[in-house]
Amino acid sequence: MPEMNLVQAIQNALAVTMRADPDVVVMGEDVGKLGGVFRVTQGLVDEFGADRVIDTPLSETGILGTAIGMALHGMRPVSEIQFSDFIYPGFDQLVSEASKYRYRTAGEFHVPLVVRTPYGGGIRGGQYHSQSPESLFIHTAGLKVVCPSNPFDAKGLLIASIRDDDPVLFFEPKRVYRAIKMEVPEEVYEVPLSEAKVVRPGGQVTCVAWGAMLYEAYAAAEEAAQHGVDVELIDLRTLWPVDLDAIVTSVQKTGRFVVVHEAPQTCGFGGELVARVTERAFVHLQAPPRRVTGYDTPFPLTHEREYLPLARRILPALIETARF
Amino acid sequence: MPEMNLVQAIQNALAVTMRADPDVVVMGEDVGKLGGVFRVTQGLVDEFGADRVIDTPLSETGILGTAIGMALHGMRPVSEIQFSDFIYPGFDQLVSEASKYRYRTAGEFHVPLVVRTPYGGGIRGGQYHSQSPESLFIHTAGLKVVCPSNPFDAKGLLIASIRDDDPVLFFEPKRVYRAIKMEVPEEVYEVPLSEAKVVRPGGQVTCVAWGAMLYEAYAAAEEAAQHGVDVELIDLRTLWPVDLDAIVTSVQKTGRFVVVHEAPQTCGFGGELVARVTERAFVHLQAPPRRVTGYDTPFPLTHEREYLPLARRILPALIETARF
Amino acid sequence: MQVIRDDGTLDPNLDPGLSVDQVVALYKAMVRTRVVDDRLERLQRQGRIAFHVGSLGEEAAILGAAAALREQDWIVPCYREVGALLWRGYPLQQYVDHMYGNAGDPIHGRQMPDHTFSRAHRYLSVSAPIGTQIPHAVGLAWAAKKRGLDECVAVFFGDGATSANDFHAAMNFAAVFETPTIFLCRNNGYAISVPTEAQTATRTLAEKAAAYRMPASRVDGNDVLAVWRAVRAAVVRATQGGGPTFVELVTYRLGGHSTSDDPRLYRDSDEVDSWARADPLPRLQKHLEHRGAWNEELDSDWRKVCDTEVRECVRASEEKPAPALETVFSDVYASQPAHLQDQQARALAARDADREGS
Amino acid sequence: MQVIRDDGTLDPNLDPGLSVDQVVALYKAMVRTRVVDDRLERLQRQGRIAFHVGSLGEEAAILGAAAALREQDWIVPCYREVGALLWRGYPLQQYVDHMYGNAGDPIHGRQMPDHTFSRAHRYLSVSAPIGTQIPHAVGLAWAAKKRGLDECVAVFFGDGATSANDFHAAMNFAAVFETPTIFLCRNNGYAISVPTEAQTATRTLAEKAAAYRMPASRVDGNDVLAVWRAVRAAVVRATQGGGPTFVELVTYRLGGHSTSDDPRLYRDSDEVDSWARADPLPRLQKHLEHRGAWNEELDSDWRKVCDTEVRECVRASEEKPAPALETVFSDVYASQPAHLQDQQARALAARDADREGS
Ligand SMILES: Cc1ncc(C[n+]2csc(CCOP(=O)(O)OP(=O)(O)O)c2C)c(N)n1
Ligand SMILES: Cc1ncc(C[n+]2csc(CCOP(=O)(O)OP(=O)(O)O)c2C)c(N)n1
Ligand SMILES: [Mg+2]
Ligand SMILES: [Mg+2]
Repeated sequence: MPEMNLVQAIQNALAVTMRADPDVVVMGEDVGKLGGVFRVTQGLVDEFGADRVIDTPLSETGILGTAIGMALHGMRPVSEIQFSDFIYPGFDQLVSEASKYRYRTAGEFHVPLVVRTPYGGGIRGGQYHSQSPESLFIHTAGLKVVCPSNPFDAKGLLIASIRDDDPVLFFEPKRVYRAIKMEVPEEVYEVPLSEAKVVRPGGQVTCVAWGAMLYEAYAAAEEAAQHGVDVELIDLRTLWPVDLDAIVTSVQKTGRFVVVHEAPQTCGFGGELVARVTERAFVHLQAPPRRVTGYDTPFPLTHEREYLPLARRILPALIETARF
Repeated sequence: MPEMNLVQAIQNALAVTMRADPDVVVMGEDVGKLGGVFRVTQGLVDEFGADRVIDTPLSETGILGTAIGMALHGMRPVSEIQFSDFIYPGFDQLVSEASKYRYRTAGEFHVPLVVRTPYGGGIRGGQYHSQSPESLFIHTAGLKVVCPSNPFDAKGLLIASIRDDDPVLFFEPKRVYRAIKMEVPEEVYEVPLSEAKVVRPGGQVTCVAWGAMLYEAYAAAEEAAQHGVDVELIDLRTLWPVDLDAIVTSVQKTGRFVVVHEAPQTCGFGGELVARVTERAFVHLQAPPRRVTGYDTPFPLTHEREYLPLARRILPALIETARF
Repeated sequence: MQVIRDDGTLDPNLDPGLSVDQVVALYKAMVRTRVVDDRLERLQRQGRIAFHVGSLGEEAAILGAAAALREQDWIVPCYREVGALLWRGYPLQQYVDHMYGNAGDPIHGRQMPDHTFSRAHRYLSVSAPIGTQIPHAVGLAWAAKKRGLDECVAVFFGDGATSANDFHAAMNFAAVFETPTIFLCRNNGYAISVPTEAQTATRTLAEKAAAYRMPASRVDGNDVLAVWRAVRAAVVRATQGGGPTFVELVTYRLGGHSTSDDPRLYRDSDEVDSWARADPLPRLQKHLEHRGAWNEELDSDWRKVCDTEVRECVRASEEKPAPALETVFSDVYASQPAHLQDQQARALAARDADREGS
Repeated sequence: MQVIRDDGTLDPNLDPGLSVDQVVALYKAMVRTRVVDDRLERLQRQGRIAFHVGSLGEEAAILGAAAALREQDWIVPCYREVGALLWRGYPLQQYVDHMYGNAGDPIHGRQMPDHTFSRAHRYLSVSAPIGTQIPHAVGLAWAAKKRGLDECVAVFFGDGATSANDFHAAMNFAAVFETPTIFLCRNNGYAISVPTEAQTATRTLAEKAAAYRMPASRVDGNDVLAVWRAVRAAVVRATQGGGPTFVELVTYRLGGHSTSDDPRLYRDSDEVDSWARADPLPRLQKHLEHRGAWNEELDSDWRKVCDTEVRECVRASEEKPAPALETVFSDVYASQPAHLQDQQARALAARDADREGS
């Protein structure tokens, strides 16, 4: 089985899906000859041509709005937004249209659209090349939100997202793009949406993370073990609709809950998970749920490693929660 | 003292501020001759002229983007977005620009902009004339979010918002516009931002609400009293930065917390409040915090009274929480 | 451009050559649309429906365009074009049920009145946000082109929509990718209270097409044959690979923006009166009489037929119950996720508890 | 439009009549900009700074425009116009400190390199999202007009930005409200890898102004005097109440989009070479030599001066520490709210714990 990094796995997922289904097209800024600013679509235009790998004008409204039109006709467009920080000019099309089309036509029309976009910090991108806007889309009924942490999941989740009949926001942890390699099957396979995965079983504290921060949480969990704290780490993989049962089952066992994300804390997804865990597992909670997140400021540059919830900030939260 | 409804109080706040400060202008779709679709700006163009009460082309991007430019010059524009459901085409200007300008210029430039917009359901507006998008803006560092529930607060909060040096989203509960009247002073006065108000003292359950739902929570609280449940009701007034101390102080007393809002539950502001209350007052909590909110669907029409968290849905939550 | 002369004769150089039957059918559809409009307006006044947004005075622009399209072509509506949907055979009863948001409403009372759609009639879904449908029309046409289908897509929008983000993006994409899209701009003089002169500094809206190097035409939108001619020309160009066309339909909104509006606040009656003299219905009627294909008697008979039809539908609609509460929680996703199953269960329980309560 | 002929003489009908000293000053500023650019590019290659976005080949468009503006006029930048800021006297040391995001950076390392601003120099803040600055320029000009000030506002943006929402809204508002705004479109041939021909179906970008009925001109953006002439004309119109102007500056991005780009992936060297022959610096140099105001020796001396200056700044910048961690938590609001006080306290504690740890 070939080894692939995240970029290669996503590229491969696009290629195998496009070979299998002529209705799948890729569109966005610089996705053609350049292969995207992160080279995720590199080579696709050579294999599939400019009609299926489309360099668009500089308009997120156009990239998303016309893709919705294609999807309404029955195609399965995969739109790339160059950085998730730049999704806002097309926000209206996702929040007012893609998310509500099925509902307002009682299923007569639906929007099988995938929006791929790199998110998160750690590449010295500062304010506008580091954001994690997932909670804005989780708040919007009708959208699905996916965020893989590794190449194998990325390929399987992307294929599942493209085949899914509802609009999916597919957030790619740009910090992980070339950071890790693993074996990824050449053939087509799916990793089902809305299934979380326990990546480190443990009994004392439940920790939930996704994307790039999963590795930080993992490192913190390993280090916590040195301090005698046994952490169960869950990779959410799909953020919405969330696999709440997986989280609640774990918390019922551990009685303790820590959630980690890069986005600012306030009205981030972590708050929603804390609320749901508290509602569903109140009697099991032996310590206050904790959030280790980005701060409620714009994303800084020089101090990005202080801003990010890296292992060194997660570790004390795990230990304090375990010892509460 | 004259009696005013919410529309009149806001109109009056705009008039007295515009008389006092030539840098205050009102701009938006149909705010001139028509006086806005809810008549909030009625008469202003006659007193202040079309240069200060500006009917704009149909572009929220333009309404917000050019207002930011005016604010950068030192003016204090008050932009109206006809319905908060239509703020998304201008979302980028608020989230990428207004919110970050002070930070990215270390205070050399700032954006004293107020965005007035009617929000919420209950007027048979269906999917696109009923939304409550406050949490999207609360998640965005650098923005302030205000939501008055009555005419007196509305005038004082709007004046405070216009005088505030940071961008303020001013959400007006359209369902309350003409529903209640109260005495409102003619002169200029401020209701300070970020100060919540206990509108009904009580000892057993802390209930937080704002805007139109405050009345539903109040009705539910009164009815709960019949069942021997004594509710302390807090009107948040400013949603962000929130007066968390007021909430936590109350919860430390009652040990019980219920939050009410119209917006969909998931990643709504209620989840954030539950998380913060749980973090700050865990040891005092004697029951799981409860959220009574809109459902995670688009806003329906025929069944809007079932969708909204009206008193009949709040009451059982209060009683169950008290008796947990 | 004008085809029907004031005396009811046609400009021989511009006559699109429709048969008498075709023109009569068009006229009848325009009258039917207006009769339905009128009835719905009354129902709203009487508080029997919540809202209505009509097409009084714009029937020629809407029906002329609809008639010029082929069966396989798509219509992407703004919100005043139900006449085009009815022209395609959409059941009036279903429309009236939708106006009532009752159990017969195809979308279970999920949207405000006049938010229609029909896949069977190749008519996309009306959405309140201005302009959002325009890029959909481009994507739809682009898909048809990619799939090698002989379809083109006509999208309606107003003068106000030309200021929207989506208009700019859609026009640019259509021109760059040469999609078979027909941009139908109903310039009815107003965006609620804002006159077209305040919406843009240009003298016409057709001028805007120059920014995208898109062919454009500007026609008398109250002259149904002029509209037909311009739109059919655009269809021909689109299907011959000539790409998109912009058509400005110059018309006037004789009524209020919607039943919520009070136009007296922002325009005077003289203006309305002068435009009332350009009402598309009498103009077409005159032409038909000139052709000997119509008269007063036929006219009043047809109006009665239409009025009876709509009254019947109203009666039926008012007997139908509200949609089931469950419909609030379905169709958010292809299948209902756990959190919506929970919320539905709680909503039903609350409703039942309530019933016992009262 | 072209003013400087290939032989270095000026077209007498178009000569804007700048004094030799003025032109020499312009030339020196262009050279200085390029030398600074070049140094920063090397620093990025060496991994000493994270990123740089330069103006190689576009100096005439940027400096010519800056020179044509008056002191009281505002500049609203895209991100390649630091040359214009330096022209106005912004300290080079401060710019280099910003490139390093060190304690000397006016914004404490909060943004990526090249995100400059200065109220003192009437230069708004660079923002990464394409196009968002364009409506700001309109609002700024509108405010100046409302406040009765003799100011106009020039806004820079690229060819790609003409496809953005904000361009459309800004052009429309400027034209409708006749704001003293000058739209400076640097058509440098590419939006990263997308050529202007793929960005729009129009042959020129100036054509787009027609959609707003805005006067437009199109000039050789590598001819600094042609740029000066066109922009000064726009300033005169704006200050005489003539409203906005659109100026297309036809130039070419000789370098990569930024230090993160690899242009070989999407354009061939012949194209670059042919444009290199239209490099604005040699063209102006030739003109100055023709005027007897410049020679090789002066040139190399001046380049040395500029290079030494920037090297000095770099040395100083590299000695400065990182900004204080506290700066992450200030300037979010006018005064720091409780939740940010908490977060700052926790961040400082974590940092200290860490230090002990290691
Ligand atoms: C994005 C957005 N902003 C504002 C509104 C409120 N609104 C509804 S209709 C309308 C005017 C539309 O005018 P026009 O495009 O000319 O269409 P017409 O109603 O005249 O047919 C406005 C401002 C909206 N629906 N969407
Ligand atoms: C809204 C938005 N979308 C995408 C990007 C990514 N991006 C940065 S620069 C750029 C190209 C800009 O091209 P142009 O406007 O011609 O300016 P130039 O760089 O050529 O000066 C793109 C697509 C962005 N910054 N903002
Ligand atoms: Mg109109
Ligand atoms: Mg460019």
